[in-house]
Amino acid sequence: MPAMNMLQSLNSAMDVLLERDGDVVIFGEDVGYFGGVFGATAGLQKKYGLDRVFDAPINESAIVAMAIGMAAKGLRPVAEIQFSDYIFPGIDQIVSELSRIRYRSADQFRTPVVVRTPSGGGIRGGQTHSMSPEAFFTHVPGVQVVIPSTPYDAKGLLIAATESDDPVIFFEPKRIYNGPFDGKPDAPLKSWAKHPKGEVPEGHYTVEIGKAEIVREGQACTVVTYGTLVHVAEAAAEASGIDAEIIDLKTLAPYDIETIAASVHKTGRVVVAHEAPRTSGFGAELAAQIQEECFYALETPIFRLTGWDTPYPHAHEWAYFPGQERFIRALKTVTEA
Amino acid sequence: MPAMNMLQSLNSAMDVLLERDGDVVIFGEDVGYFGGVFGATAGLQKKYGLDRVFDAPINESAIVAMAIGMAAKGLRPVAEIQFSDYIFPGIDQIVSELSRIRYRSADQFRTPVVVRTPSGGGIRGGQTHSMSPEAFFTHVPGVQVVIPSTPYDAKGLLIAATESDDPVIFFEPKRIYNGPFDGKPDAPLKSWAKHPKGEVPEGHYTVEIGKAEIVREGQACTVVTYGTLVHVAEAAAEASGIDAEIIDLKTLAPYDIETIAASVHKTGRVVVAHEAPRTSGFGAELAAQIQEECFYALETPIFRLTGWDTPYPHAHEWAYFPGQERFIRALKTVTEA
Amino acid sequence: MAQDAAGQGAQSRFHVPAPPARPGEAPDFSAYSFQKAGEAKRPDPLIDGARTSDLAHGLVGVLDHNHQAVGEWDPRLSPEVLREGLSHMVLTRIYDDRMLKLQRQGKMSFYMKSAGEEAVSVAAAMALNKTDMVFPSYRQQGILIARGRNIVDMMCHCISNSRDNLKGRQLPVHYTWKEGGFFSVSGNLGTQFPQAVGYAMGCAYKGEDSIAASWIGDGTTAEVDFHSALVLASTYRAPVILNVVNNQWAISMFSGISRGEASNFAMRGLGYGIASIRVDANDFLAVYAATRWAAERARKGGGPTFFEMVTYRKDAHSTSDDPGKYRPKEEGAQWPLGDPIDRLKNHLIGLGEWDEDRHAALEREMTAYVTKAYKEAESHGTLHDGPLSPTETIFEDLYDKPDWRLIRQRRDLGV
Amino acid sequence: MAQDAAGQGAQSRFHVPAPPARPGEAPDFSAYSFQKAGEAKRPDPLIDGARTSDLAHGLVGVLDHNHQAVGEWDPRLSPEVLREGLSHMVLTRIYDDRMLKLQRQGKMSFYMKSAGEEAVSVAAAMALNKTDMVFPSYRQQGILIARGRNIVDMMCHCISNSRDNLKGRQLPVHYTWKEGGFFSVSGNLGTQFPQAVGYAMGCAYKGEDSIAASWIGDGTTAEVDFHSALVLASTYRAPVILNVVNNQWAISMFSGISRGEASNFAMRGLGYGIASIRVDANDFLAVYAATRWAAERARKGGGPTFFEMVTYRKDAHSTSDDPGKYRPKEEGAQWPLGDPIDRLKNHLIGLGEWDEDRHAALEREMTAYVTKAYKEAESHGTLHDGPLSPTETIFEDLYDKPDWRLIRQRRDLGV
Ligand SMILES: Cc1ncc(C[n+]2csc(CCOP(=O)(O)OP(=O)(O)O)c2C)c(N)n1
Ligand SMILES: Cc1ncc(C[n+]2csc(CCOP(=O)(O)OP(=O)(O)O)c2C)c(N)n1
Ligand SMILES: [Mg+2]
Ligand SMILES: [Mg+2]
Repeated sequence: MPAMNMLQSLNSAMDVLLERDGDVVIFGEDVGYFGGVFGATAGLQKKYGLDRVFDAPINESAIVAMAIGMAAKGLRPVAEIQFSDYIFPGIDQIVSELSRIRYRSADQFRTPVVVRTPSGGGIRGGQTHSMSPEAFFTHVPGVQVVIPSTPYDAKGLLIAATESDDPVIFFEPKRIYNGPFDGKPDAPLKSWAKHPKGEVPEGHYTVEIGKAEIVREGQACTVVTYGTLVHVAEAAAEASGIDAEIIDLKTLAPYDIETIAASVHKTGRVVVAHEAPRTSGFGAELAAQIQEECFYALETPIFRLTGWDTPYPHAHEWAYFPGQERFIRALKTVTEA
Repeated sequence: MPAMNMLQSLNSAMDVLLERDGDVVIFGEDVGYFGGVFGATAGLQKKYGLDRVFDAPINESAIVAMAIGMAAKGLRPVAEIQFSDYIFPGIDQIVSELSRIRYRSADQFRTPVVVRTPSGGGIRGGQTHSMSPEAFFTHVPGVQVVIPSTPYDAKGLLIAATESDDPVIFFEPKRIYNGPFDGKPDAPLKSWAKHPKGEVPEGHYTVEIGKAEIVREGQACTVVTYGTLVHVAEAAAEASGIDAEIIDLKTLAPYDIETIAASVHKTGRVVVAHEAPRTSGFGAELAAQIQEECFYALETPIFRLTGWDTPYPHAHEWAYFPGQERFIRALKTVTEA
Repeated sequence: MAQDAAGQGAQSRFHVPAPPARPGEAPDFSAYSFQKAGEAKRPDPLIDGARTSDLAHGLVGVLDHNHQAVGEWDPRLSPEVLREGLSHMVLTRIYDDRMLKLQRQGKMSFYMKSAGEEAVSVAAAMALNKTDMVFPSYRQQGILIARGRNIVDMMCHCISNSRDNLKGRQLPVHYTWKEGGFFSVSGNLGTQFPQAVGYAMGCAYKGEDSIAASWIGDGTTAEVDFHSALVLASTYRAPVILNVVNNQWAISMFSGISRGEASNFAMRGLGYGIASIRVDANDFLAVYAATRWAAERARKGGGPTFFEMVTYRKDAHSTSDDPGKYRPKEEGAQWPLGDPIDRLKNHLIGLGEWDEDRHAALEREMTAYVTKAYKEAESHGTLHDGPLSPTETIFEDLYDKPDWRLIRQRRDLGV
Repeated sequence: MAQDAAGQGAQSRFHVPAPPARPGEAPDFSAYSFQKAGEAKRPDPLIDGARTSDLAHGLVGVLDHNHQAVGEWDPRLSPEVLREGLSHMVLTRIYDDRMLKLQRQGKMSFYMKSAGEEAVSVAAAMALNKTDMVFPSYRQQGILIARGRNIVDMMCHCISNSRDNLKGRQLPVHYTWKEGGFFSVSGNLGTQFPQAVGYAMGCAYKGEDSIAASWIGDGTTAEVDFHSALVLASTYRAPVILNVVNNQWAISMFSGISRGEASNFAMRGLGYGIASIRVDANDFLAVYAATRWAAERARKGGGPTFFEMVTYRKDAHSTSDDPGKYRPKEEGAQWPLGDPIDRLKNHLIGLGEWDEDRHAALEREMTAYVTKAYKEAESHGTLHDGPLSPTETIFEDLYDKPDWRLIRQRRDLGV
């Protein structure tokens, strides 16, 4: 199988989708001729034409609304929001419309829209190119929320998302587009080529929405995380020698409570981790549900390792990002308590 | 002291603010001549003039942006969003701008804006007049989030919010505008006149932002809630005879962890309650923080009593609203476990 | 307007617009100027949008003050079609009146009438093909009637009973009827406007010749989605008809709060290079002809049309407000463009194709029809006394299959 | 445009606009038509906004093809003022070039030049009062230079060092300078446009005669905030100047993606009844004169002015893109409206107030000035090697006093 980075695997997913289904259309700011500011759609307009892959005006609300209308007509739009920081002008069309049309029409209309958007920090993007707004969308009944952490999952999940009859907000951890990240900013960039999940089939396959994966088995504690931090967690476990079991959620809504609970019943110690601000971040939902589900198995408080309750700073981004050091401290805290 | 319902006390707060400070301006859809669809601003335009209290175009984003610009110039805008369901077109101006201008300008510019908006269900408003979107805003660093549960607090908190140099999203539980609600839809409407906090001073006073209040002392368990459900909790405690300690948060960001922790350390049993959908609702944050703070004091899992993960239904709104019955079941669950 | 500001002392001052008349004052329409019926030219439907300035600043009207059809826009409809339109409008008004009464009796939670605006929806629905998808606001119930939806079904929705096709999930008048090409009405203003453009783009993408049409109010033109819709329609030359129903009021706010310094709403479309036309929307023939023109333009690849449908909201905004609190009571009666039903009725009478007796008979017939329909609707329950759709339906239709959260929550509720 | 669609077979089809030329093709400006310099009339600044249609469809220009100042809009500036403007523009360009080089050397994370657009910001800044608040995008650094901000401070921000007045919180070029009436630049496109209107309303509310001005790009006109700003400005007749800097490109998207079927952007303002004017923005004198006109209009209570500032983005969008990937390399050089610095320089030479030697000397002087300034800036640290503002500052300036969450989080971080 060919090695792909996450941008290539996303590109391959869209290639497969465009190839197989004439109802799939892809649009967003700069996604057409240019192929997107990160290159996720590179070459697709040339291959499939101006009416399948095209530029959209800079109006995230219009982009989502256009996708809703097209989906109601039977198309399968995959819309890109250039940075997830810029999804907020379009959030009303997601919260009030996309998530509810099937429900409020009693299943007369469905809007199978995928909104792809790069999220997370670690690229010196400052406060307007670094947000992780996933928690907002997990509070919206009617949408699914997906965040892959490897090229293989990114392709399989994007195909599954596009083939799903229900809307998906698809976050792409841009820090790991080009290689996994161990949470040490100064370490040399790793490549996906050496990662087992950097091997990606050319053709069609899906990864199930709603299923988490145990990416590292362990006995000492359970780490529940997603996206970039999956790799930081793995590196932290290796570096610290702490025998952590690491769960890559992949889907946040609906999240895979079974896999989480089974692990926590085994370890009794939990770290939930994300880059987004702490207060009302998705870690809160995980901690709340885990303590309810596994109360009598818990030996120490569930530890929330998160970004701070501030905007994402530019110069001090590494003081904000939950890097390897903070991760190791978190693992120690829950295992040594 | 005169008896006021919550609309009258909010109106009185704005009257006091307009009277004392020429920089206070009030605007929103239908708030001017008409006095607002709920009457919160009734009579204020007549008393203070067209340039102090006025109608705004139907564009929630423009309303927030206008408030930001005016606040940057030194005014103290109190903007109304007619229903909190309609705050989403304006949420980008709140998340990306209002919450960050002080931070990103390193305190060169401050934007002391108050956004007032009626929230919550129980008035047969259907899915677009019933939302409780407070959790979204608690995930936004830089804004304060306030929800009063009585006429007295509503006035004192609105004055404090307007006098604060930092932005406040001020949710008004519309179900209890005209009287407290015990969570039994068929019970006759109660009046604020008989409620101690229905007595409201005419003049200026403030209620501190960030301070919760124990509205009922108890030993059996701790209920942490806010807004309409404070009254449902009280009624449920009375009706069930369960000796619950009930905390009215009043401020969600920043929430009063000290008061909560002290109570939980005493009772060891907790119900957190809100009307908003369960997943990633503010109850998740509360449960996550409480289990961290009071882990060794907890005798049973923290119980989340919430709305369901669906839009707010119209005909079946009482099957969605966490009413007295469900509240009593929750109290039993945590106290009998 | 700038001048008087200058006159006010040549110094910038805080300005907030106010309507010409408030309760207790005499209605004042002096700010309005309407082109005479028959005067507006009817260009080729494939005209360059930028060249429609005269139509945006004028007023397309067909029925003159003598109720005669005049000018290039006369659609020359047969008496049968005219009588059909009249009967749809009469039914719409009687239906609305009846629903309002029932709401007052507590049979439903809420209601919104379209009194005075019946031509906007009925004429448009008749001018469009049944396969064209409409994205209405909450005030186009006339489309359902004109497209032949069973009013029993409409009532079952409004009283949220066991036969409500929306399972009691939506407020009354927030209809959905896919079979009839009627998209889900949202309670959030304006959101359907850009969605309609996306749908129309989908029609073009699939090479079909069906199109989409949407309606929003004058107040809603201020909303962000208004701009989104016009940008999309212009950029992608979408086969869509975008209607602004200017009924002069947005709950208590007069149209000047959203229109600002502009003299009308139709102008707004010109800035996007979209064909923009102002229409006398209390003139059934004008609405019909204009909609036909726009539909032909769209189907032939001419792209979008933007209409300001000029009308007047005769009654309250909804059952939640009293218009006497914010506008002169007599304003509706004195509205210069009259009433759409009266005008079409008088036109037909002028043609010798109708008379007062037949009209009275029509009203009696429709009243009986509505009364009978309501009896049937109520036999399926009411919001107040039930039966409603089963409680467990609140957990359905979110996803293909409910996930563990919904399954548990349904169990918690014990249904 | 409708016609050719019809020509295409009189059937609606999916349409996506594309630029006239892509890499490898010859630049094509045939779609552009520009009114000659000197031809546009200059009306009284208190003219009714609705009566500016000619100005919106035309082009206000002062410098003709011989670099002579012609027509009613000539601001008749003294040679001193012209030389000051020239020197600000030259400094802006040299500053940009230097910053770009430093970014390539890793001294800063990101940079955005304004090459070709210097007149837009410099002439406007000189035409406004220092007390007027500006709400710029990330491409109006010329305003800071024209208002005399110390370029050492600007550099300290760009390299995020210990003297960055924004404490390293913002990306480079996202300046804030309250003292100089320069509002915080947001990374979110368009949000400042309606904020500027609110600020201007605040000025009017307080009875001051200061005003506000804002700038967004052509691509940003599609954003929701564009509409919000124009609605507010029109409804409240705010003393504000709203500038659309049409530099023809939005990263890789040509202006047609946001302009759609409209022939220009200035037209968009007419639909709101706002005075709307298209300006040759590579003509320093035209930008100066137009801004002066609008400022007088605003101060005297005439309300808002909407400008399309027609220019061309000569270089990349930012340090993150390569324009050779999406547009012809030669497009910039062949841009019909030339270069703002060359044109003002040649005008001054024509007046006998400037010559090549003095110009070369000015460039040397500015280059030396920038080099020296950077040495000083670097002495306060760089993003890469520090020192930065203290780490604990990331927890400051959120609220009057940090709440328990921030206090604990700071402790957790150990700073
Ligand atoms: C986004 C949003 N904001 C506010 C409201 C509340 N609201 C409902 S109807 C209405 C007035 C609409 O007026 P207009 O657009 O003129 O339509 P009309 O009712 O006159 O047909 C308002 C403000 C809403 N439903 N949605
Ligand atoms: C809301 C939002 N959407 C998208 C972006 C990403 N983005 C940054 S600049 C840009 C292009 C802007 O083009 P234009 O408005 O023409 O301004 P110019 O850069 O040409 O001056 C885009 C899409 C953003 N910053 N904010
Ligand atoms: Mg209206
Ligand atoms: Mg541009």
